[in-house]
Amino acid sequence: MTPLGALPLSTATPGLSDLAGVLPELIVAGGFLLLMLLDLVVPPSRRTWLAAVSGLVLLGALGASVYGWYDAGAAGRTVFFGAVAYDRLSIFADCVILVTSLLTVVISPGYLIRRHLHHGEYYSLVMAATAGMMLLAGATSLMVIFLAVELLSISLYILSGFSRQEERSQEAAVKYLLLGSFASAFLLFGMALVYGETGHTQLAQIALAMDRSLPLDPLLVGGIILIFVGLAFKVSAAPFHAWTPDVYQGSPTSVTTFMSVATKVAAFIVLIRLFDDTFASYYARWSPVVIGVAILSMVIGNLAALTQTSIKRMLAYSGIAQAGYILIGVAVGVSTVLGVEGALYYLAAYALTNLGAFAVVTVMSGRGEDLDSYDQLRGLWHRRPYVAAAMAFFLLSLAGFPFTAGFVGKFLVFAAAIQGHNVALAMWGIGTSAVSVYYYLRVSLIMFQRPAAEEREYEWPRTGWAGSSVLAVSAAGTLVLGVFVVLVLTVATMAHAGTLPGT
Amino acid sequence: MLSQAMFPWILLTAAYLFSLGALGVLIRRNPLVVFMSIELMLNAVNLALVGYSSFLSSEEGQVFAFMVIVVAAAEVVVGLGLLTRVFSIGRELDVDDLDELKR
Amino acid sequence: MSGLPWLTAIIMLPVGGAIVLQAVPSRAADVIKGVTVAVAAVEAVLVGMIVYGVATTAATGGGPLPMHDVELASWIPVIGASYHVGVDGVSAWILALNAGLFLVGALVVSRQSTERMKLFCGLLLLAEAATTGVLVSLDLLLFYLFWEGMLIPLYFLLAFYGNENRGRATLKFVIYTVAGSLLMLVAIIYLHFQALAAGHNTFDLEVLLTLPQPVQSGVPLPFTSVPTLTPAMFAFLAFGLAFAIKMPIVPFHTWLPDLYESAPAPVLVFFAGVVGKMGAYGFIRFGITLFGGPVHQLQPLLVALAILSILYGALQALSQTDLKRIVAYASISHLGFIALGIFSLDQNGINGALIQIVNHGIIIAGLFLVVAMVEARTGTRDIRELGGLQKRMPWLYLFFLVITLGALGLPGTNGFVGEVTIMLGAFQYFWPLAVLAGVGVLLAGWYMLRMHQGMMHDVLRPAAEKVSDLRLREGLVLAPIAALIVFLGVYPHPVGAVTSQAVPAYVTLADAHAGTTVAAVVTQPLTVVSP
Amino acid sequence: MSTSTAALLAGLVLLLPLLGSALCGLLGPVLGRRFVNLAGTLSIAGAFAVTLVIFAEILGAASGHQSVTVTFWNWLNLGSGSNLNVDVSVTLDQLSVLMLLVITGVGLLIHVYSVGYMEHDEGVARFFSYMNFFIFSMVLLVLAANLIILIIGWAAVALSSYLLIGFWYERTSAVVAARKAMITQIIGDVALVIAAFLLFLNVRTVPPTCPPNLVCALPGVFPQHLYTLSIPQILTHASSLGAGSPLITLICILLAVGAFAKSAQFPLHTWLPDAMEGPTPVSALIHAATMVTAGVYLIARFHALFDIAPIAAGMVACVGMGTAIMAGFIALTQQDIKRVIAYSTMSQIGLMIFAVGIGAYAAGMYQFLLHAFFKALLFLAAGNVIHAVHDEQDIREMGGLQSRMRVTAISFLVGSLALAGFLFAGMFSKEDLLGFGLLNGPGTPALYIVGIVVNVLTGLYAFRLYGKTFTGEPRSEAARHAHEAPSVMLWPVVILAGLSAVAGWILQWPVAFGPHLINTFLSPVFTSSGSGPIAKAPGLDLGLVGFGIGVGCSLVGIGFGVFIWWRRALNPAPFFALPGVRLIPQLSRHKLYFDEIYDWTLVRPTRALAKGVRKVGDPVMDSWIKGVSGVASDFSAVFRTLQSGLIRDYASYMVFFAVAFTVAVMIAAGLVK
Repeated sequence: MTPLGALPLSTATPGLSDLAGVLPELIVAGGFLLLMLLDLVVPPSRRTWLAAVSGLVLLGALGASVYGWYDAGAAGRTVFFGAVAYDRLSIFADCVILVTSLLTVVISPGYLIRRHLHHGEYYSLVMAATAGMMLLAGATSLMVIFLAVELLSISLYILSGFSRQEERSQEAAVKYLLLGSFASAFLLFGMALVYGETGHTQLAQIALAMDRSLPLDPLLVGGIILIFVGLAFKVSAAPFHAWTPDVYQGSPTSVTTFMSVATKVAAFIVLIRLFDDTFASYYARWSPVVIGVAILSMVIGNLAALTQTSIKRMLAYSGIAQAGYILIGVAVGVSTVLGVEGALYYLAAYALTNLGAFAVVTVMSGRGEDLDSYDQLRGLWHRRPYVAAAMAFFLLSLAGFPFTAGFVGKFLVFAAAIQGHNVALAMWGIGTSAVSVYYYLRVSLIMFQRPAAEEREYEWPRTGWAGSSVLAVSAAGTLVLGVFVVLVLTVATMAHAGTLPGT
Repeated sequence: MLSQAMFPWILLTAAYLFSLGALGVLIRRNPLVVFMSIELMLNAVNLALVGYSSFLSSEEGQVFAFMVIVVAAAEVVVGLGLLTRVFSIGRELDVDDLDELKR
Repeated sequence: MSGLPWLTAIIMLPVGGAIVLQAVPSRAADVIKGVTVAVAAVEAVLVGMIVYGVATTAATGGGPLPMHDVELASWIPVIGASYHVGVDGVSAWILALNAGLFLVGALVVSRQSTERMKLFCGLLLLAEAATTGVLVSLDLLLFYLFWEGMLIPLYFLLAFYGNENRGRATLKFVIYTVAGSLLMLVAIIYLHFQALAAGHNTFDLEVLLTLPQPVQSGVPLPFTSVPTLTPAMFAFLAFGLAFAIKMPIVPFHTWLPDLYESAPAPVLVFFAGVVGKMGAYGFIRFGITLFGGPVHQLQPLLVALAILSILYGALQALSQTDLKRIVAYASISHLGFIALGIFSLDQNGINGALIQIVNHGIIIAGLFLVVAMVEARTGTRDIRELGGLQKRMPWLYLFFLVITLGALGLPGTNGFVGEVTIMLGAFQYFWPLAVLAGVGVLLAGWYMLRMHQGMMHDVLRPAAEKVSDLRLREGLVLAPIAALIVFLGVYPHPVGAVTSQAVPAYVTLADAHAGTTVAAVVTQPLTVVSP
Repeated sequence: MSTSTAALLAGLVLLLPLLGSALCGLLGPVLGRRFVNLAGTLSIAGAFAVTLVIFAEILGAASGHQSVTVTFWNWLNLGSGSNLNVDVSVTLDQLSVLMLLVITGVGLLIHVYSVGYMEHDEGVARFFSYMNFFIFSMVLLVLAANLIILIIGWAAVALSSYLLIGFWYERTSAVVAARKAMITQIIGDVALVIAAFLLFLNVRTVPPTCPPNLVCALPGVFPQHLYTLSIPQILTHASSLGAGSPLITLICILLAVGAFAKSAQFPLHTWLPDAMEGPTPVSALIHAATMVTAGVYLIARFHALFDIAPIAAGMVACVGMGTAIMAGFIALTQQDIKRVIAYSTMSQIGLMIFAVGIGAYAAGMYQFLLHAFFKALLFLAAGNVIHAVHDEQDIREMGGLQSRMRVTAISFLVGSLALAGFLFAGMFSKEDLLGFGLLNGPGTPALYIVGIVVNVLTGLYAFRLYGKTFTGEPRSEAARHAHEAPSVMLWPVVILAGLSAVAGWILQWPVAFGPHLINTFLSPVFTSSGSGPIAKAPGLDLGLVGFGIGVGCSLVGIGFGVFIWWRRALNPAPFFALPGVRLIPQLSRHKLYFDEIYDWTLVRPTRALAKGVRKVGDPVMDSWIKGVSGVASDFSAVFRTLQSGLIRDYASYMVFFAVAFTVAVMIAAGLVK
């Protein structure tokens, strides 16, 4: 093995084309700085402008990504000496992440104002986290991966503790902080082992080295598994999920909305990069672990959600279960084409649907405490029919009913599992999603009930234009992904095809 | 330049420190100590990185180690800020008190 | 009919109607209802033309099934899913029933009893689109999409409207159904990859039917008469479970009585009339064609379950006191007859099953309407509190009498046509079955008369003191139903002519894959014929 | 006659009553009583007229061309693969026209009578609508040329009987009786349907090459299947079922079960007495003259099958005779005037069934014809009585009506004599079939001896009824102030009395002791079956002996009856009070406990079973769902307790699983020993 990397670090300096490769990330990062400065000058009463600005920034980044889709082309390339990928996989992820954070930013002001949390740094932190996620999605070097993970995590630590007065928010923040850094320690140790055993931090070279390193190298295997543990924590897959329900419940709902979706997307992209490409030659070693984690996530997530009485916790557990379904795709992603495509489709579908579901909770959270317990939903249908209908639709999609995005995602990953001759895995998925129908529908049935005469309803705020538009967009997206499958599926296929070899 | 023979010991030391840190997280109840244990784990990794880098005589490991140090510093800043705010007013330093969110 | 995309039209028309409805202001209830009825009526006319076309022209599909009005387009090329629809003798009359019953359902929607009528009607139309889709789709994935998608409008209809404990019933129904159909999804995917292995990237039923059925060795299953459980057997069980739950066949029926008890009349009309028949339809269209071997292996078990449904439903109906529950269990018993006809795997049986699907759809709709009208007047569904209504409501009595006779399968009503043909088929498979079915007929006479007389005869009960007879609107809904019951009883030819032009193909497929002849099956009844 | 005329006539005779029914039912309530009376009766009158035309046509037709079959439309055709192809077709021949004559003729009289009888009932429109519908269905039954159509008619008859029994629907007893009748009929229908299946699957152009047994019922096993349900075809190819084979026996038994259900023969007889809950004209028309004799018609129609199924035929004969004597025995002690007549009907029909059972088809039809006259007469007269004593039916509350309603009394007397078989109608038909039984029925002379015992019983209960009703002193106020019925109710009675008096003589006179006219009229139908026991018709070879014995026994019965209940010359009460003997009248009074037995062996067990199923059925089938959900929620609880909220717990999970996974993989890879 060569002592140095493919490129001598000392000689080369990054050029403009490298900057172009990370244009969306740059825009968002710039937005981060810009917003911090603006926050100093914008009077507190005008902070909604910040939301507007960040929205514009995100739109710009989105535009840049779309441009990048064509600019990078089917082949794609790496920038910064192979540290960051500029390929369709990362851009696909960028788009999804940007859309989710855009929608988050749109619903945030109303919620924050109601909860008296409307501080300027919120938006800059969202920007930072978004930048981190996009970087993570594009990272093709262990260093960058670690950097990105920490960037998004640290911003999210702060965001989850954003409600200073609230005990729960604080607790959530601490839990997230301690457990998160604990997990990143594992991730890091795994990276160290992989680096040490292969001599590289760039995925492409690691892949090559791995092919050479066969027959097995125990430390390498250990490293792979530790990396998986670290990332499994980020995608909140069981048994590394324990933080999820607490943090989701404690954090301000708009933050939960954001991190429950975007983080997962970014982390899954890097999972797919690492395990379905870089570590492919060690498939036989890690696939049992991934499959086991997938099954555990589906079982624990769904069963624990079964008896919840808190919407946010229920959605958290359902998120754990969804991670399990996506992991099915990852687990069979090496042996089948459909695996990765299914996972990508599922990510897009999950992003829109889950964001919609959480957005409903955000939009409906009143001045007092967050909308959380099931009872606070009772009768929503009679006061806010459209919101209730949208929520029911999102829940149906999460449960995987046809004509919704959720169905297509589930179908694709199950198909992948069966194609990968792993019918058992598919059956686990089938069984658990049959269970999941119960708690999803139970919630919507509560919304349709009439509240008893004596008990007072929760005061749901009006759905402003922002809230309703977000709900409309995500509902429409869920429907489109459910009916016009071919659109996004083609994109996912192209994204998978466009993944840089070896990374 | 370390001699190749010493390398496994370096690695073992790193692993030992890492486990020590993990153990600290598991058994200590003072959030600050817990946080320190995590830092210990990170630094154990740094040790491994540096050891590897010299063993392979590739600089990437050292760069990585520097990056880890920086990131860890950032993390500490945020972390300590959070911890101080949470455990500020008349609350004894015990992570087990944070169990309002559960089930 | 000509090359126009008629089937797409009848799927899309209700959807369009539902969308148009959203433009109508919620206050204009009459307009809403008018639009709904108009759409349903146009749909019915279109379907009528299609059925006429099927009856009068030769099949143009060219596939293994005698299909008409076929449309084939690529849908998700990556996984080879296609938009493939067609109609044949099996589905034609069920389509007609579907359209007719939705029209009735739209007619009986009443302003005072349903809040948010716009939503209700919209969901009604969406449900119609979904059921239509189920009946015409020939691509397994498309079929599954409609089959499962049907649940969404149904779920909202059942969850929004109906009596107080509708929630539990709906939940039970949906979960039960989903559990079954998810298994079917696995089986569908399995078939897809079977085809892929054979070089066809497809979900297309007609393509799958042309492929040779793979002969796989299965795990031995000592405790049944079935020699082995091959993957094909598993796949059939997955399909069969989904259909059996939807139908439902005892012992998978327990969701039905609660649901029927809590559901509102306009929903029940088509739910009991059509949705309940989808399972039977699925068995004919997919079950026996794709899985000839397993079907023949499991035939004894299947007919046993059918008989069980007949007798169990009948006994339950005999001892229930809630009118809706009586009707619910009665329909379980009748569906048992349909299942018996299908699983006799005999042309008479399957024709009979198809005829009975149509006829029973008409009858059950009538029964639920009558129950609803009586409940609306007397405020009770308890048969012990009712009686003597004939004195107050002679017209209702007349219609109800005809419907009752249809339900107990009196010769001369349409109920008889299907039952006698089914019994003939069962008789040909294994003659004691016909005798057992005969017991079912006898019990049917008993419980239907118990219900009819309990409501209509005897001295006038206080609950029925000052009720009024049918209003014209109600009469105009019931009269055609009663008329059809009699007409199809004395002239079932139109139905039989259409069904019988398709059924031979299905029986041939089933037997071809079973590798046995009917005679061979029936000469040693209740012995397993291995493929 | 040509097919077109046949179609026209058959169509008319079917449509007129149907039209009448529709008019009465739909317009009756609006247009009122007079319209109903007119429409209801005129439609039947029209049908009767058409029937006469058909009769004339058939008499006029050249021999061999008297039977015409016409097809109206195709009922159901399931194509070549299934071979089920049913036409709506009817046959006009001697047998059906004879039935038609009685149905429409007697029917007309009874309709006229009903005008008077229902005068004060507000449900008159419904009544006539039902009655007309009954005539229609009965006509359909006898004309049907296809088993399915016959079954449809069969069921339609049952339906109208059900409707009419429960006509006074506010009486619980009537409602229950109606349901009982209907369900019994359904048993018969099912039997017929299964018989139809067997015929459909087995009738072939050639005799079976296999040992004829049930296996022959399986399709495709043998070639040359006709797969037909058309009655003429079945009769033509009856022999292909194999004479005396188990198959033909089974078929005939099933047919017979259908016939028994309809004709109230043992063991399906219990519905008939309860059916007397209906208005009296109904009892006269449906439960005496026409419907209950449909069973006789069925067996006569399928004579070709019964001819080659001696075992089944023998069973039929025994059941018929058994029912005859059983019913006669029960009739002796009944106190309800209508029930007595009902049991006598049962008994007389038993004789008809016996006749067709032993192959004396013509004799059976002869008895059917005459019985229709005198039994309708008895019922209508009884109706007059009931009317006169204000709807009192218990003969213990009557008596002495002879002087108060003379015409009715005389007609009733004529009827009783005809029934008992002396001088009038009954004498000829009954002795005819008994004599036939004596000569060439199976199981004779045993059955013959039972038959003459039946004669004695008949005489006894006939005159017990007459005596207790019309003679002696009135035993109630109502009876004391009884008045003769209005003329509209009298005329039919008188006409029927006349018919009962002379019909027998007319039909028998021209041929003295030769085969009677009915026999000669029907002979083509029955000889066409190729088996002709009827050819040895009862005539001189019967000899005055059998005839004399029969009439003698009738006279004995009549005599005793007159002495005991009219002249009150001797009183049997002390004899029947004797310890051992006491049981006999008790058995008779409780109708041999049939209702109780059925209640305890069939009805109650079924009800209990149903209740049990309701109690345990669904819970049991739901139990596994409950189990699954229970397990699920248990697991849920476990996972939620693990979610302790303690950071250190969560961290330990991570450590544990991280280590566990690593170690597991290492071991799996064989990297650590």
